[in-house]
Amino acid sequence: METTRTERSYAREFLKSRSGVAGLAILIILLATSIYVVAGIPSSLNTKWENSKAWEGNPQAAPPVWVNYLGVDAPQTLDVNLDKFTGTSGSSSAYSSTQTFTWNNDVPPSNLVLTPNFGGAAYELDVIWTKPDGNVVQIALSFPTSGTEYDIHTAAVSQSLTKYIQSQTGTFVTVVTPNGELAALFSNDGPRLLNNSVQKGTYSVTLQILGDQTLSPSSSQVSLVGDSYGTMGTDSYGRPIDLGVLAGLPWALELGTIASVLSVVGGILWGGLAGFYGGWRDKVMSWGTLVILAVPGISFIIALSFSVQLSLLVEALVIAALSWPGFAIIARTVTLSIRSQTYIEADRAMGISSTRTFLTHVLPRLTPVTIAFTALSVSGVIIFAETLAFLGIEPGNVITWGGILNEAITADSSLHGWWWWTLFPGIMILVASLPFVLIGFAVDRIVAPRVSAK
Amino acid sequence: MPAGSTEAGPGVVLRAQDVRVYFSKKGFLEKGTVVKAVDGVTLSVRRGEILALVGESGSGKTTLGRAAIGLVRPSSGTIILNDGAEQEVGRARGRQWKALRKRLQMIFQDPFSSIDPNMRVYDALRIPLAAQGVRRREDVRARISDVMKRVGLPEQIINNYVFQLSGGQRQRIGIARVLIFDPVLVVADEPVSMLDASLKGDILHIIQNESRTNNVAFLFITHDMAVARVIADRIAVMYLGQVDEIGAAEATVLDPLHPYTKAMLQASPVIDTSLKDKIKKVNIIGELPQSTAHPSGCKFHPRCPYAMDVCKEQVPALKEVKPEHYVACWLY
Amino acid sequence: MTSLLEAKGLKIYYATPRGDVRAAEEVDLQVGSQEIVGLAGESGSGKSTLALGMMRLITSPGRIAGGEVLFEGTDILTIPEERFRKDYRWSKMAMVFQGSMNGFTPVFTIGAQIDEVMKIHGRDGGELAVRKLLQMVDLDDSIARRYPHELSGGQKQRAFIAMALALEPKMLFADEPTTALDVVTQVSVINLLKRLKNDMGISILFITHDLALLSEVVDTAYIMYAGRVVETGPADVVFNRPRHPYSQGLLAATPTLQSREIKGIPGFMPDLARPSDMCSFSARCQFVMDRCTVERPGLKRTDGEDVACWLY
Amino acid sequence: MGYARFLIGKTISYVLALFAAVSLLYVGIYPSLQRVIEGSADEAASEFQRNLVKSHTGLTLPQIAAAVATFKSNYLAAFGFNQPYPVKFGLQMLNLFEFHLGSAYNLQAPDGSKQVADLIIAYLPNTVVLFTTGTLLVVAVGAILGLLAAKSAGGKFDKSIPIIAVIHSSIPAFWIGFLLIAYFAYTLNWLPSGGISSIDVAAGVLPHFTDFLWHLTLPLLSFFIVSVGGFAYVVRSLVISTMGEDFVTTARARGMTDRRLIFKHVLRTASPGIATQSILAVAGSFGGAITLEVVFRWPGLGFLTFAAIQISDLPVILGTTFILTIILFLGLYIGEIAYGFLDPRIKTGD
Repeated sequence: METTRTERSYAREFLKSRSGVAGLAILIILLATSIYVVAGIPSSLNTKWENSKAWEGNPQAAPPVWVNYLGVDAPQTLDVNLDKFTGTSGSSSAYSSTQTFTWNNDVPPSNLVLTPNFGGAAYELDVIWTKPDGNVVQIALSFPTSGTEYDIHTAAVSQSLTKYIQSQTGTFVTVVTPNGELAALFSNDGPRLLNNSVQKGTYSVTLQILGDQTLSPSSSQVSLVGDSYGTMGTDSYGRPIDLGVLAGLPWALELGTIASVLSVVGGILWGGLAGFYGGWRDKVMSWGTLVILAVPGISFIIALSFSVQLSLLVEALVIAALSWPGFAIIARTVTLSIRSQTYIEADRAMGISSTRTFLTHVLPRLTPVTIAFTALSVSGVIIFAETLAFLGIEPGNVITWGGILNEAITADSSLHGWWWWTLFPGIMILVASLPFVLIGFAVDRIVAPRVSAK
Repeated sequence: MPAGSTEAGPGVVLRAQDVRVYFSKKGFLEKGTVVKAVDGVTLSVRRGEILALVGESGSGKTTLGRAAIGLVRPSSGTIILNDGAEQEVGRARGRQWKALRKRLQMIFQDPFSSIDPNMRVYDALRIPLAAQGVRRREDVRARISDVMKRVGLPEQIINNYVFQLSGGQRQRIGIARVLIFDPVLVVADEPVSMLDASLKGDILHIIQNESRTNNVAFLFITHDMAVARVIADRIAVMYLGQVDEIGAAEATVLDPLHPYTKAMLQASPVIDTSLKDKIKKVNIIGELPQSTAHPSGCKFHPRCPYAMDVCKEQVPALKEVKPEHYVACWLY
Repeated sequence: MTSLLEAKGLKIYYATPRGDVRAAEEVDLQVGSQEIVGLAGESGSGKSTLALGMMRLITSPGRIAGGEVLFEGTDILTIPEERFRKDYRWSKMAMVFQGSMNGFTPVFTIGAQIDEVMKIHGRDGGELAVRKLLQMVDLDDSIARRYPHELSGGQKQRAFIAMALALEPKMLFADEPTTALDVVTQVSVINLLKRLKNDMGISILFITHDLALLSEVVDTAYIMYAGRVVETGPADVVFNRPRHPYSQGLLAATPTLQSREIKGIPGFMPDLARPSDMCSFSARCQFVMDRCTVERPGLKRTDGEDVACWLY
Repeated sequence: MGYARFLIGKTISYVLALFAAVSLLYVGIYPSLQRVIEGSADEAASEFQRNLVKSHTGLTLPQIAAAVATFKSNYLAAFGFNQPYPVKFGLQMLNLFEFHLGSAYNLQAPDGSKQVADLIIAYLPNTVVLFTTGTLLVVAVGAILGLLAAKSAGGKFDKSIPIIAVIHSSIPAFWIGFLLIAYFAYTLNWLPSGGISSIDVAAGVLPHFTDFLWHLTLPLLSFFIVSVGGFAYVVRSLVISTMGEDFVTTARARGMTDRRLIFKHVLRTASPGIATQSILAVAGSFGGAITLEVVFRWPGLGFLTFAAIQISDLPVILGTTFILTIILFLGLYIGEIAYGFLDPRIKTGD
């Protein structure tokens, strides 16, 4: 007796396949994550992403925070918030706020960013930095602007610190690197200040604002920029990779789904009809399949992108228009084998229209194949689109994993050992394609058209 | 005009007149070769009769059968359906062609591939009805249950999938799909050759019964003389696209005229244990020629032990040698 | 007469999700030297499985579940596969299949394949040897250079028999060798088999569902039903005076030129995955008795033949 | 005889397909192509003007301006400007097929030429080497893996094939390249991270060649890892379905060893199907091969395209797209011919 199966038994068999169920589980997680991303991450991120200024507060090319657990000492960013100000107001006003923090890393942070907020015009801002051993470093800024970020590169900051280094080492220093300046803030004091180890313990920061009018100082911040950031590190602009990786997910899934549904359904119908019609129509349609097969998709879209403005929909359409031939070839083979069955002729003998024959005999046999291919094809499209993005072809204003990888190779990330920059977006491509591949293979094994080529 | 066509009386439901079906096998940059599947056949089928069309593979019997009901368009010649009014089958198109489908039907050889195994029995019977405009639920139900009774299928299998059924049951459904239209003529293309011996009898009985009680005419295609004798009223023997001999079943089997018919009968096995140490003689020479290179004159002459000069040059016509027994051979 | 090939209690099972399908169960069978033995039965009776089993060609999910097969007294089921392949398969026992039409590898010429079978068994082969074999089956030399798809069914079947003769086997299994052929061609193949027996002394196990054809060929006949032998004896006894109700039914159901009518056998073959103690034909038998449904009859010798039926 | 006819038929069908594919390309790139042609007309005109001025022909400025205008309009006329669309299409297609691809905006061939055709000639061989070696490797090893998997169907080895296929289908080629570079080039320091050869031919042919192979290893390995699984999986399916055919049982009955049966009879029978699948594999892996060139700074057409994208060098992009179409097309054509050669039904003209 033949083994032919019903829709319900397909579903049952699928649920028995371990990889298929695993794929389904991953897919559900991915979908949930996408919903979270769409709902939770503002779309302004896309424009912010391209603005390198916006990310200066983050450590640049920093590894993920968890490398600390692997024995690498890479401090995280520590924000010291100063919001409770005390002091006098009036024509001569002075405000101050003090906060303590603990530093237990062996190395100093990679930057110090001071963001004062006082509303109005002040004529001086002082940072009084007390180390655990009691030594005090003072940084003075004249005529500060409220809300501006002052970091270690700011001339006034640099000058104050140079002065302190001279006071400790007793020698006259002209050029101090930012590393040296940060070391000065954190090292054990003494003549070998710049080469001493970091003092661990409680530091205290006091912010003093002097003005000749009444000011309203509020949440100011001294940010000790770490050498590690987030779960996936940052790129050379300081953009967090994890954010980019998350933001790229909905785009990939959406594009993958639209393009693969279009190309698979189109290809299956094209090939199915070609095989079903036979004769000259088959010849012409198969030749048409060959024409599209002979177009190198990647280069074609690259060239096209210089004539047409890409958007998600346009890109999906173009990818679909170029990737259906494979499915058409297989659908044609399946249909040819169905067409050789006598029941097709029997239908004709009974006066059943060929449209109905196609719908009752051919389409049901193609449906499971279509499902398998759609699933498999989503991963194909995702990889295809990310490959294009990697080459620099993507719609404007989107964050893509391929785009992140493109920047990684341009920045020679491998050479610098910034492995996190390439590892995570790549893994994300894998993770996004994997469920579709697993589901596709599971369905394919069940429906097993055992298509022998030609 | 060759005999066999003279019987265009009121009892004749289908008349084929000098029908030829040529297939051109034309490839790219290639001179087309022509396969003469049916090459000038004239015969008629009477109402309620079972006419067996016997021949080897390549004799054109299946093509003739398909042409008779309009599934293959003849290259030349006419096929007339006489069901009240005369109608040309070979040229029917569109609506006319579709209307013919109710009256001219076909049973196929392979019960496993002639019905989509993924269908339910009910749908396998309902869809043909729907195609012919029978859509009312009660009508459909009534006709399905009637026809299932006629072919001896239990009603409870109606919701089963076809793939769950045995070969014998599938062939019954194949017959039921045909009988549901109450056709005038059914071409049965080797309907029992793929069935086990224990099932053949029952299927043949259904066909015989339909021809006798419901006046359905059958063009019964078979390669097996024994089956033809059991089922048919008349037998027509085909060789390379032509009818060599046509006559009553008994007469054709017991007293064959054409050398080819004789050879076929000699070759057919019988229950006879005395033959076991003997080499069986069959009066025939060589093998069937290629489908594209038919011999001149009588097509059988290169294989005929009695071939004469005239056979090589001239095509013999069907002659009524005995009453109702026609043969195309220069020996007569 | 000593037997060349003998199966004793042979069991061949196929593993399925529903349990083992017992395709052949406790089969005893003998083929003497220079004898044509016929094996008849409908599809599902286990006749083809039996031949494959004796050639040790049963592949997973099937297996030989018991019994022995003696060839010239040696139990060929126990010798190592590699030795069996070299010393027995094709060299002592060859096989012609129902599907021999598709038995040639489609991409090599007929000659090359006949030559190959000789070479892999350490014979010389060569064009001359191939030509001689083709002549033996009345085929033209030019066949050697042709591809399988260029041959007619009858030519392919005969070419395959030529290949079966390449190593001068003593035993030939012929599994429905004529089923796909026209009657005229069938006669030439049957005559060829008879010549092999008479002129070359080859023993043949001839398997077919066509009782009439079988009656014209065999010395001894076996009738199988549902995996078991139900009747066996000399051909003239089995065909002219069949005893088992199944054999009788089968003969009545076989169309021959003598028959004016043929009868069907109502009912179905039992499910071979569900063994039971009753006679497996009891559900379809018109002579069924109470005993048939509780106890299975064994083969019993009566009137010069063996029959498994409580009627005797 | 049969094969010759097959060959002619296929060739005509493929040439027509190539023409159609390039026409499609033409439609897709029409606006940018016109821009490129106008740009190169401008450049040629200014070159012409410079020459006129330099050669002191004694022409007045208005005369020079007129001559330059004529030159430019002639130049554009050669590309069918100011002509009806069909003529324009014909002329521009002709120019395309004659490899009149114009000159690059900024990129230069190693010899300093800015002609796109020269650039392509300089970069093309490297692509061909990488791509053909890779494809041959994948087809050969993939076929063997697939056969072995089919031979032990259901076994441990067989079960690993789908896993490899999953990897194949879910990892982009270029990313594998990244990982291999990080590991083999920067962590282990075994292999070069990119480039094609650091030893000049002048230092001797053999050292140059070994160094070339040295540089080829990683890109080839990446290509191989990404493509082999899918191909092996397909071969496995084809072989398993071939193993179900009648001739396999009869061949076994003839006393053939399993090895001979599978590696000779089954493989040879399945080979037309494998050839077809190779065609699809070639088409499928093409994009991946291009990105590998970028990752490994392998100076082929992919790398050239990437460089051109970075600086929007349109003429180069159009030129490489055209050439890649032809290369892919040749790959498909060769596969089709191999198919016909392997199938005796075609050889004998049946």
